[in-house]
Amino acid sequence: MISAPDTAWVLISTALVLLMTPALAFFYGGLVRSKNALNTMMMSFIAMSVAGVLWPLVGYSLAFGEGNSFIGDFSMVLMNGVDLEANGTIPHMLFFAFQGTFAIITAALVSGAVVGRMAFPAYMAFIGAWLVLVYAPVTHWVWGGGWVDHTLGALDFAGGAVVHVNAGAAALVAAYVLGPRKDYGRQALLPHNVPFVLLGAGLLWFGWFGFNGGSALAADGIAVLAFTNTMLAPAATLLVWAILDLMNTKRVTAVGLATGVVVGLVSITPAAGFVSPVSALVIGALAAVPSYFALEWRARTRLDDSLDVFAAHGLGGIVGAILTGVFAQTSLGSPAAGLVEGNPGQVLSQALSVIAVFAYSGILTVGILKAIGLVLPLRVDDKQERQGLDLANHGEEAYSTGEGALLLLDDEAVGVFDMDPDHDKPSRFVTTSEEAR
Amino acid sequence: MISAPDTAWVLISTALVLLMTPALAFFYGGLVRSKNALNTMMMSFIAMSVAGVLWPLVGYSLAFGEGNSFIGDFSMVLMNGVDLEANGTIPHMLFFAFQGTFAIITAALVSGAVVGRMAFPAYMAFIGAWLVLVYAPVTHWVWGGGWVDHTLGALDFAGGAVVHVNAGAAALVAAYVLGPRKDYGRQALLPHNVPFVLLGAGLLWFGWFGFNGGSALAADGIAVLAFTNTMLAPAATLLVWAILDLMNTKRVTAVGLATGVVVGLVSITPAAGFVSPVSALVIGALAAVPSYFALEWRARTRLDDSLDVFAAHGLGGIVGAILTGVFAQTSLGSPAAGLVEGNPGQVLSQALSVIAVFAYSGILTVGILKAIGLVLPLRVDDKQERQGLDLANHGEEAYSTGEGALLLLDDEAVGVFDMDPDHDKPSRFVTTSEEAR
Amino acid sequence: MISAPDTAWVLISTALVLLMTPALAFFYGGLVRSKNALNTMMMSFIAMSVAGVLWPLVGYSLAFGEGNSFIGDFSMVLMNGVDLEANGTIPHMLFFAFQGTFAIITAALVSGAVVGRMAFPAYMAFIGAWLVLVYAPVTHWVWGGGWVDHTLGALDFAGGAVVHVNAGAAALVAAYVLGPRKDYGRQALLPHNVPFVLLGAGLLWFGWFGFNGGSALAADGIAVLAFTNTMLAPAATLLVWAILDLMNTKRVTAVGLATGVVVGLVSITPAAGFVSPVSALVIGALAAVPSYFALEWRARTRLDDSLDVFAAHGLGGIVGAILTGVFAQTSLGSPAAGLVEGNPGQVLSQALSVIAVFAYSGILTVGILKAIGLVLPLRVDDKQERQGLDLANHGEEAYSTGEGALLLLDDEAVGVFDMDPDHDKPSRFVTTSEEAR
Amino acid sequence: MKLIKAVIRPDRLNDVLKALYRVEVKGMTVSRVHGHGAEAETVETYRGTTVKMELTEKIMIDVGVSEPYVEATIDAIVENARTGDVGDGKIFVLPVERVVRIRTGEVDSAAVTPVK
Amino acid sequence: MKLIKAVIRPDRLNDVLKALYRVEVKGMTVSRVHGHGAEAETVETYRGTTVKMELTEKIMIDVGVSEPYVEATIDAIVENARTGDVGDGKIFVLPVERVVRIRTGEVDSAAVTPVK
Amino acid sequence: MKLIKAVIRPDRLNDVLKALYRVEVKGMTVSRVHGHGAEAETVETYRGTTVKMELTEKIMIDVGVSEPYVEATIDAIVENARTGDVGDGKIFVLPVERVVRIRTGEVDSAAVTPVK
Ligand SMILES: Nc1ncnc2c1ncn2[C@@H]1O[C@H](COP(=O)(O)OP(=O)(O)O)[C@@H](O)[C@H]1O
Ligand SMILES: Nc1ncnc2c1ncn2[C@@H]1O[C@H](COP(=O)(O)OP(=O)(O)O)[C@@H](O)[C@H]1O
Ligand SMILES: Nc1ncnc2c1ncn2[C@@H]1O[C@H](COP(=O)(O)OP(=O)(O)O)[C@@H](O)[C@H]1O
Repeated sequence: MISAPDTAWVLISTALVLLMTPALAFFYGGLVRSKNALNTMMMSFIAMSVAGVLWPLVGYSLAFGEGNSFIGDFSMVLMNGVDLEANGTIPHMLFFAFQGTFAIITAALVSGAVVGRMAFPAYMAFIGAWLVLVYAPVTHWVWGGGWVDHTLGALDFAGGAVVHVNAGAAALVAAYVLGPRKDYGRQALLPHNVPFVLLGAGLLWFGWFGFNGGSALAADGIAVLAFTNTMLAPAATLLVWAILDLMNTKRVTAVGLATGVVVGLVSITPAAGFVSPVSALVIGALAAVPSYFALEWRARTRLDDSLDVFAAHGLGGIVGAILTGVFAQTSLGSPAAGLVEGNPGQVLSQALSVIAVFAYSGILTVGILKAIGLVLPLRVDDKQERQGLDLANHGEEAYSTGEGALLLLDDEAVGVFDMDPDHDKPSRFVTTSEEAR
Repeated sequence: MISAPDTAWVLISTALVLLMTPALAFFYGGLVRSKNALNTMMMSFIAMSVAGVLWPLVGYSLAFGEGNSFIGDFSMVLMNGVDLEANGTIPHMLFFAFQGTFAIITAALVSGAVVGRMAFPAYMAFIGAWLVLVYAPVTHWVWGGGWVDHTLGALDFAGGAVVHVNAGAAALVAAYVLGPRKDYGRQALLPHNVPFVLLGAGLLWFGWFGFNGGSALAADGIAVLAFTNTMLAPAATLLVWAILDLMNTKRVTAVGLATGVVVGLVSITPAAGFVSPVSALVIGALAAVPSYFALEWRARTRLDDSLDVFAAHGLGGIVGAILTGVFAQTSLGSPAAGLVEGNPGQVLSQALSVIAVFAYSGILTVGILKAIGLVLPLRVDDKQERQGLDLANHGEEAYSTGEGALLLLDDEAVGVFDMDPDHDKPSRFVTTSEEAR
Repeated sequence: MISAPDTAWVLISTALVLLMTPALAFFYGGLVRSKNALNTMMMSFIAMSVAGVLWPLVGYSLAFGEGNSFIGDFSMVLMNGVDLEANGTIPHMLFFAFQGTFAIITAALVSGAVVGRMAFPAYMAFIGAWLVLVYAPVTHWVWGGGWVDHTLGALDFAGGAVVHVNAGAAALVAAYVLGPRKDYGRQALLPHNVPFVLLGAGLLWFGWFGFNGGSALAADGIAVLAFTNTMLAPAATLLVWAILDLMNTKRVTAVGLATGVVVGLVSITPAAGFVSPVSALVIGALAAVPSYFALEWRARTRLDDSLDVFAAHGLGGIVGAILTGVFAQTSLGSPAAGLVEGNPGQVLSQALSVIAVFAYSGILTVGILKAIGLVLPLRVDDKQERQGLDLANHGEEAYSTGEGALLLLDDEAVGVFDMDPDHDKPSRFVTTSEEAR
Repeated sequence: MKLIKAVIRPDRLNDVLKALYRVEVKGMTVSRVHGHGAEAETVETYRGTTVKMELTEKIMIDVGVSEPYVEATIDAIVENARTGDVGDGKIFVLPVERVVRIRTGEVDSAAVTPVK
Repeated sequence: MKLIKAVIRPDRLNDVLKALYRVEVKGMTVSRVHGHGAEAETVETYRGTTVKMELTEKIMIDVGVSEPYVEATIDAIVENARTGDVGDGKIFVLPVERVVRIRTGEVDSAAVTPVK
Repeated sequence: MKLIKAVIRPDRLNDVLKALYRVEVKGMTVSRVHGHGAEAETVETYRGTTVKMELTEKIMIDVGVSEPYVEATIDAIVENARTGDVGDGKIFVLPVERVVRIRTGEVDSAAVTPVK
């Protein structure tokens, strides 16, 4: 039976999760140079279109269609049967929409690994294929009645494995397949706009309340628990992060803090509705450590996972997934007990689910990228890379002063709607030699 | 009887719609030159004040007072009788607030046509008058028990005609009445901050879930349907827009994408709760085409609807209104059947409602502007226009470095609260000749 | 008994209030010079960590533990007993989370008085201590069953005294204890990014619907009343502010408008659920005046409350608290009648509560700062202040172009993960003389 | 060889660029600067703080030209940058001892003659 | 005629402006630049990336003055831009062959004398 | 004394800085400018508006050096700023009459010799 309050809560949660994609655009966009700012943001925004269209077309059906243990089916293609009837206590269509926003953000997350060099058409093709071939089946494994849930019994409250490990693995191999930016390791990648990074982090946190809280699919105690944990875990991550920063550079950095927010949110995602708030504080605090050092270390390698999707989302997701196996409490409503309730086996299940998702996502991502590479150039050429992808891929500048910009107009188009005839006409800049006299 | 879940959903929806006005400020503000950035943003923000005060004073009463077929009455002036009693399943006061946020954003939408030249006091007067004389009656026609609803039977779920066609028509004629900017057609109008445009688009989308989803006035299936359609239609618009962009300039532009989001959202607004999600995809996809080409074409005319309010909101609203007549399904709860259910007459009703709103809004807008022009200068002078309206109208710069800024202090005011007397006093920069020696 | 709709509404309200802290970061961050932008924003963000961790540890227990009239106890330390059982109509844990977001924002508010000079470690220590020693007891007085509520009978719907007077008093004395910035009164403090200020104001308003509306702790008529008042009061403040601006400088300023939004919101906070919408308009309109002139006057003194926390929050809160005593109506559900209902005594109660909070907060703040000053330097040194706190405290620039940034790498760390060995290695910039040949 | 430094109004830049193009001066370097002169100052207000803004936005153009182009360049700039109001800007002509084109190493006149 | 180019600290600009005003030098052009010199470098860290920032913010002032004003201008700048710490900046005096006031076409000394 | 003004590509700046360091030229002033030359123009589109962007981002370096360093400075810049594509930039060598170090008042060569 449909419950109106549950519907209200999942409605707003869905809106919150959708907001996370623009938020991610700012988190990522602020971290790059200004010559790549729009391209980076567009990689998130376009996911709202590509994934937004593929989800009703086929993605949802592959993820949540009955199918088998490994993948759904085509029974709900084009939203066939996705109507306003109850699915649990909310309309089926709302469940579809809520899940759709997860698909969008997951695809967008991967982009952080390939900024500054990937050609936009190839990127669009990539996220489309990835959504169908990787995201949909992995979702089916975990939430669609697949083997990770039923056979393995692994827990994933709001997408530690489905979203973050999955995207982290794809990011890692995508960075490897594409290769580093040409000036990687020689020219530092300084964030062109740290306030945008903070804005993105702030809005991500806000949206994440829908992500985790909404995953209860009801306005009940589980939602409250997930919500509260989503508030506390990042607070703890931040504090640890700040201390590590102080020990490492004697200063608490803003970019570090923004990163810490995301790491904390990622780490609590798989656990949110299964663990106590005190456990959430512990999970958040512990998650800071591996990600912090992975970030330090990655920058010294040749692996140009430019915005550290693996270190933040991949590692954060892995740590969160494992710790879910440690701290999950059936007394709080978790379907399986964790180590603290005397079930060490759960930790193993969690680890296996992470490995499976990681391996599948990594291998498929290589395959998809190689296949697209046969048809479309994966990277822009060196000159375009130097010039910046905003100009090369989009023909725009993020911050234009308009100086030295000469209007190009088709002369014939002028004047059709010319309502003020005595005003001098827009002039085409003429460079022919007779004119030059 | 009041329903708590419906109340919860409409409460948050109201907050979401209110957020759309700051969002619009960023969408518009990013599109202009930096010398006009604040002025453009202020045109949206001030609507929250002018419309926010006029709505309880008189606007709501004129829109929703019983009155006649054409306009409400003064029975609810100063919120007389607007209390916490049920209006449908929510408190009357909540309905009032929800509708108030629509009034605010509609007034703000018009500003995109007059940026870079309109004097701020005249603008404030304009939106005040427009709210009372245009927005309130048109709302009455459609949602207040007026003739468009009762006699014509036209459908408008969340404001295709009331909000977007209305604002689009006003924008078109306002641009005409004011005339183009002095450098229009000679100096290109490049967006000074495209990330702000994307931020605005992202927040608008987020807020629009309240706009359309909240228009169900309940946390029910209609809300879910409207919500889902609000997610899918712009996704489809974006995809078509990206393809048109690729065909036209070989590159997907960020400003184009942001515009596409808005066009998609506008187009689904009148249909949101009446059509199926698949229809929403179709409506979104179709709506991209006319707006895309109208934008191309407008820039070649002398019509300085600077931020293309007509092309985006006017045309998007018209297309959406007509297609509502095509795709509306009584089986989904629409009060009238559309063409797909065998009722071609609905398309006509829709077209007539559009024409009526367009004509009324256009004519009244001319009248209001001419009348204000008798009392206040509508435009700033040429020098101020060159200098930028931020300085001219507001005495501020959007991005100030503080270099060369000399403090002006009234000497007598200094020291009253002088708590640190041995510190050297703030000094007034003195330019008199004795001092100069 | 737990009500699902009430839970849904307080959940989303909690998220909205949490968003106010990033919003404040932008409001404050835009107002400072770019060299202090990150530091200013970090002062808000770090509150989400410090207060976010201290609240479950001890803050909540001190505020809401039974204790005595003056302070709570340690019964709920580490969230002991804060579970999913009902507290009113929502789970206790949700009440805890909702209140936690108030603690965070209140601590962050104070930072506006000390920007551009306070050392970050001292700041972190300060807000931690302040939260425990000032915020928690004051909250206990007013909402935790303490003497302001029970003995004095003062009304404070959503935190006029607890949040705004409290923060305003702390800000005032903190500015005094720290002393002005070195260039105060000589170099004007121009906002480096006014659009950020407007963004902050817009998001604050949005979040404030959760702050005031959520304080009803239910999706009921009181929530609707509080919500509507939160929409109307700032609209009135803005209008009065715009008129004052026009009279004073002949121009409506954007920074003024953003400030007016905040003042209006502050002023309605203590009254939101107790007064009629028309009273809200009056309260909003009246509140503009003292804050407007206090801002004018403060800039002429030696009191470097840099971002005018006292003038905006302190005064706004005082005016709001007093006017609550004037306009509160038992007919609308207020527990006590105001002057308009013939109870002049309520105005006195309100005034006393303001004085008590102000005095306690002011005195304790001095003590805390002096104590911290014994251990840590409160201010950065003059050179760092000149250089800007972003570099000095955080080692970052808000807007970096990357020019002249030479990578520093530990040679030994390179190559561990070297996956592309023929690509030239990241080179360490070498400045030793043998290398230079 | 001379280096012609011109300070002009931002909104005159496009016209100046076109005019220079017509006199075959096709290489130049442009920067955003702030000018201080006899122009009316603007007053700005931010909350209680009122400031007199002594600087106004200008564009500086640096053009390296060989002697025969000096007069044409100056004329082109003066004609197109002039509005007649105070604040139109100044032109400074500086002597240059050497010009090098980085790409080819060509010097002096050859260095400033545009490639076809 | 000389063009005096001074590189100074941003926070000294206002004082320099006032001092120049007092010696009746009222026209100048100001730009934001980055200086590299003997000043201590700052280290910045962004996630795992640590950089040494070799450039610090400076202001460049270009003042065209006729001979009698040269010394006064230099003195005014030196006195007001000096803090005594490394990084105070430099002044370069360049010869100028011609100055034109765009608004009037006046040249040389007349071009730099402010309108009353 | 000379003032060497070089216009280079932004992405060559770091290499040029390092090269100048090696030839012991350690003081300089850097600014962001826009160059106009023979480089291919870019076309940008914003909604219906299409523009040809005539200016590309460049960096200007101003280095004051005493005579013995002139050649080394020019060589260091040319070698490190060259990519071989159109748009590499130009170097202008201007005569300087006087250099003053603001901090100490030292003049000329002493003023540009870095402190140890
Ligand atoms: N002596 C000078 N040295 C350098 N630049 C100057 C000088 N005088 C004026 N300028 C520049 O020229 C601009 C216009 O000068 P101003 O005196 O205001 O007007 P006009 O040249 O029309 O008399 C100033 O803003 C400044 O950038
Ligand atoms: N040789 C030079 N050419 C051009 N600018 C210079 C030169 N040397 C120094 N500068 C400028 O002067 C500033 C201060 O110089 P620096 O050597 O750091 O300090 P100081 O002048 O106090 O010894 C530098 O940041 C740079 O902008
Ligand atoms: N005559 C000139 N005066 C000043 N700057 C110039 C001149 N010619 C070129 N430049 C600068 O040098 C840059 C490169 O010049 P360009 O002619 O495009 O390439 P190249 O020097 O490789 O032939 C231009 O972008 C501009 O900044």
